[in-house]
Amino acid sequence: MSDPGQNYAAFNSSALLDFVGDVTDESLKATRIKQFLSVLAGRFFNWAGRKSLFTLHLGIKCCAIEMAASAIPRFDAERFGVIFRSSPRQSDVLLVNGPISKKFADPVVRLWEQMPEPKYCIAMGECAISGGPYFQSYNILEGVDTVIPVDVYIPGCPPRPEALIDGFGLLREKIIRIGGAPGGARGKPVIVGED
Amino acid sequence: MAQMWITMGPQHPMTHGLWTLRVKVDGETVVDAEAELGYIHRGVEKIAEARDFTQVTPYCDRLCYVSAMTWSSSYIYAAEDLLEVEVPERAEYIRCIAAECQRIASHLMWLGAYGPDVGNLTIMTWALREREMFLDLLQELGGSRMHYNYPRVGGVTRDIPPGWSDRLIAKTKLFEKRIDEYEMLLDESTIFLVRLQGVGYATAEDMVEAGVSGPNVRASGVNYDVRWTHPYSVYDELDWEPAVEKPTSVKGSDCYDRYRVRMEEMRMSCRIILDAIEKIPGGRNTTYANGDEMILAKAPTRAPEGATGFSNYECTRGASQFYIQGGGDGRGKNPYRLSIRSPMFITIPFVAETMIGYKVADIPAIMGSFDPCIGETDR
Amino acid sequence: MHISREQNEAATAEAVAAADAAWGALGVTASSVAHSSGHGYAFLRLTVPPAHVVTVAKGLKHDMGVNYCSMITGTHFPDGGAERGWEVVYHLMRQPVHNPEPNTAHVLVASELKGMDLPLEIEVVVPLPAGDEPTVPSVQSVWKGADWNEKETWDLVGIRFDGHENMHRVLNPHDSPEGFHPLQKQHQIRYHDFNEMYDDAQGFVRKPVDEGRVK
Amino acid sequence: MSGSTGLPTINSLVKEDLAGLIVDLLAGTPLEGQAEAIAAFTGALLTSIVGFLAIMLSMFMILWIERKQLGRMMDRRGAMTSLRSLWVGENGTTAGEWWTMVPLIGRPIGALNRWLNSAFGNHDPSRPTVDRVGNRSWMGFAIFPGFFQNIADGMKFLIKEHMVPERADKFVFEVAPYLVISSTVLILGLIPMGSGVYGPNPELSVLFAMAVFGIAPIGVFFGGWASNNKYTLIGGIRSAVQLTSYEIPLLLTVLSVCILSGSFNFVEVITFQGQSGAWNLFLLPLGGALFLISMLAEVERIPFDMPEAEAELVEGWWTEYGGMRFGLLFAAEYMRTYAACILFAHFFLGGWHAPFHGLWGDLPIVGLASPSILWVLLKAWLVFAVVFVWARVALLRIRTDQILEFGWRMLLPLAVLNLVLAVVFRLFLFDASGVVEEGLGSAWSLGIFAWALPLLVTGASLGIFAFLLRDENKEATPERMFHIRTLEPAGTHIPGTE
Repeated sequence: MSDPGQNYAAFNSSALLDFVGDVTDESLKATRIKQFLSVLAGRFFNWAGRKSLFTLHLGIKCCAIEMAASAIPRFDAERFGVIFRSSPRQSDVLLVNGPISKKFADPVVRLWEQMPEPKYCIAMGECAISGGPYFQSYNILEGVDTVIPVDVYIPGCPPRPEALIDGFGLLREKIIRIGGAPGGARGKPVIVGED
Repeated sequence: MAQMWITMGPQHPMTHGLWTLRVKVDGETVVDAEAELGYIHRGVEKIAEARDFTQVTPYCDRLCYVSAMTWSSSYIYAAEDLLEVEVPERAEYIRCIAAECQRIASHLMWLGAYGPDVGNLTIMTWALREREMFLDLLQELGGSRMHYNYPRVGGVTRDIPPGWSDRLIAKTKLFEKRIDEYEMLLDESTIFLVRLQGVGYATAEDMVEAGVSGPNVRASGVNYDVRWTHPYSVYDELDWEPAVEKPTSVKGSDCYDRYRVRMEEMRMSCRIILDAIEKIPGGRNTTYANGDEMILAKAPTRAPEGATGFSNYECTRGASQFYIQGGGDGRGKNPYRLSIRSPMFITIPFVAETMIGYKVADIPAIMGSFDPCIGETDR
Repeated sequence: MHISREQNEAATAEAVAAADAAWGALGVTASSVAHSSGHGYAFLRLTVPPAHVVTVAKGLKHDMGVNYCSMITGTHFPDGGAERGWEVVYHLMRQPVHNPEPNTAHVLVASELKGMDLPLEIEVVVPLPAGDEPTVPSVQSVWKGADWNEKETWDLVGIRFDGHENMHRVLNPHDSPEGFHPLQKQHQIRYHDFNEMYDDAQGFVRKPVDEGRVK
Repeated sequence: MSGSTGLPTINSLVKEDLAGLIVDLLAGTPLEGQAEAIAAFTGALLTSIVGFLAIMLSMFMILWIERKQLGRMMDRRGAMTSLRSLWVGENGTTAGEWWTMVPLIGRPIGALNRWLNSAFGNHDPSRPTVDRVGNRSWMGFAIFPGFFQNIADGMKFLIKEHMVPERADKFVFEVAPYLVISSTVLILGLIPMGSGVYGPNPELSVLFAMAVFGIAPIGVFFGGWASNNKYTLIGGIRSAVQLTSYEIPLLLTVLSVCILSGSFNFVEVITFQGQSGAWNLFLLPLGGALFLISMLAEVERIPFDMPEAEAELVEGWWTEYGGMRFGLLFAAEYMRTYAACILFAHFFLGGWHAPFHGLWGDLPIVGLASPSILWVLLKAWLVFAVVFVWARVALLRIRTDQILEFGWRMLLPLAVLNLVLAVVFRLFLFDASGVVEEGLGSAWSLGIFAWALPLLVTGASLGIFAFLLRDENKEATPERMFHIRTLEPAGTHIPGTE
């Protein structure tokens, strides 16, 4: 009972669950069904994870307008499961669409940490990649990857909505490879437009 | 219930950008509010001191990402004042048309962002759908969707492409009908009127005293517009008048007035475009080569020591002003000091005061009605 | 519809005469200068010694109807000599704006405007002596719009405004080092090297968890 | 639908054939004495499962309708996710030879995957973006494009990390979603899904269902308070205020329906509509409108979505919920919406009765060709698409004080009026002899013809509606007509300053 948040039931249900889980685990392992199931279920969850990319509704600068434009009739990113949510708790993708100033570096890291795993970060536009036109500025970080690990880079100033949709496509391809791997084992970042 | 401070932002759907509004609420009523800026301060004024006059233009495009054309034009007028350049008439006409296209696109972006603020997503998709039409037109001029880098010191980069004027006229006339469609969706809805009317009062004199300008002041029944008090382009030759809304209360304009004035301003921009494209010198169906003297005048690259340039320009959100002191590094090739006056930088603290006394649910309605843009605010 | 050039010149000339009469004895010089872009409209340029800024501001506000403070620019001249080490330029506007009656619009017609109702641009130049602490009296109490303009000028340039209430940083982070005003000329555009930037007081140290995974 | 046509229905299958089978099987065993009870229990269990499955499986239909309808009205295409990429991969990148990891049947799956890939897969990988943006990547066919988006969303929430804010009240934070979800599912258990397709059928089932409907606001308030976040706190309080104030007109409207039908039981209300000759909507159009409006508020959808007002309260009271907790809350909201639609179908649209079934329902083949579950679902979907989604597209969000004002000053008097109408109809205009088991009932005939009263009421209501709908000339009256009629207009009152 060290953590009151975990055990609020009067009886210790976790021990029972552990026991049942162990028995089931052994039996599944013995019949090789476990491997069978994990491959199939893994595929299924992978599909679900990559088809449903909820994006944090975070508008920093110019690219935020293109992010909005990608949701309108002409481009309509919702076709590909890209839906914008306002709360970081319900988002999968942090779309950094602008320069990170010193004042915003702390909040953006906090937003990233508020998002539940598995989560992905897309750096959209030159400012988020390297500081862009403001690389010399006294108040701008040299890219968001100095504070957050980035999965996909979308160059452009700003990138067109097509490029953004392509970036989400590349992120999905990457999710096929890495799955929902939390933390490490994320692999190299992908760059849109790179041959 | 005790009073409490709520921090809205920097990541918040209401903010239309990256800033923080701290409101003190008593239940649902706002008692105190203050704005916190600087989340995307990029130091453009400092960077510009290491760029020559042509290189500054892209930074001015990126000052306000919703109305790039007007901001770079504003800078160009200041640079021309500094460098003493005479601009060809045709270039002025093209700049005027491009700026009005940009004004429509910017107001459409505002309308699209205002819809979710008051709870309607449909108007967002509709407004941004029509915005694409004007972005396409501007893209043909400048080559990019958002940051055109189109005006040059002494004129414009390229002439209008062949067939562009026909497309412009067709799209403008189509768009005039689409404005009626928006009004059918919004003005006919009692909920829209109930949400906006009687909310967010501000009088004209208060706004001018606090430094607010542009459509927000014109919504309170005053037709003060830089385009006719200090005509800068060809606005003195065109048939137009500033859009004004009559406020119904002695307390000044409310959110609905500010909504109406922007809708009327889009109509007025259509009128300016249709008038200007017919009056353009050299004909609307001719295309001059790049650098032709009809569209681009020779401009010096070095500013005289001690000279200053100033421009006062009616941007989409108010008067944007540039003040340049010449003679910096590179013996006059760079601005020594570039100072930018952003209309929203002064408006946002004023809006924060305006909210006091209204409900929490009115915050996005009031804030959105002033059309904040944080790119120009933080510079 | 638009303000004609004659009206503009008449208004500027009248303002120059009024300014000369009112503050000529205080060392204020007034002149009418024309822009070279646009339609070449003229504006009023005043050069004011720092001691008389508030006097001139109050006169402009109450006697000449200047109701709009649009921009305050501070400039650092490290080699400008002892008299002009710093300079503060106020851009003010006269806007003929009055509250209309309810349900009517106060539509201004250019041909009917005259005298103090004509729109006018005013540039007030205040040269400050060289030194570490350039100080100018605050006009916050005269124009409400000067409030955030002065905050910004102090934040970016480091000009002190005497009598300004509630001065704080608006664009730079609140925890910027004391005395860091980026638009002063002794600062390079980016004077940090790369590592310094992330280790300085207000910067952010690279997170250990990201070590080796980024860049 | 009567089961007298000779062909088996779900009802007759379960209640008669299965019961007989169980009784036969148990004959001679020690359980023979309880065989009847066991048969009844098994029948009830099976029908409950059928009804429940019908609702749960068609839940995705509701979400799909919303996505597609919303997309069409906003001039977008809407979600397009299909199951295809589960096997084929994303365009440009195939899913790889993952099947080699599957023991035993890996090779057949591999062959199937290769065939799928060549038949529907990545035809032109050189231009993936152009195809995606132009929506031309749909080689082959897609079933219900976008239908599987919601499955993907739900599955994804399953694998998301579960986060509890550090300063939250952890126990209440964890319990609140279950309060919302379990009460929502409980409503669905009580609602009959077809003629004879219902498990429990208590005498006062309407009352019980409405009582259960009122549990969720407590969970909402708990969740909003326990998250230790100011947005969720305000959202929770708003939700509590709004839901409690709209319960009253809602219950009064339901009461009027029950008075009209003479019963507090779902099945009897529906049967009465089928036998008396007219659906309640045509007798109480005002009641139908009131029910829909207060239900919109109860399920917190636009224009009454103040508790989740995106613009000012980020995501409202569920801002801090992520992962599967959020997924379940999201599903619970749509379940409540769905339950509201089905309730409307039951109370006002004749439940599982086909339109004009009194005229043609007895024809043997036709009567059977329209299964009762399908009619309920169709009506519910129609109500959802026409009322709930359309309102979301066309309307805006109302402010909290305006919501309350609307509820107390307009809906409540109208609900009382509606109740009076129902009492008058039932007491003075009802002809008990017109209730017939088969054929066209004539309970509301007024002695003239079968549909006299419904036609009269509907015509009068449409006339009043058209009168109220006429365009006012807003230019003619310069003073604003649309100020909220509170004692202190907005912006004039600041607490703590008097």
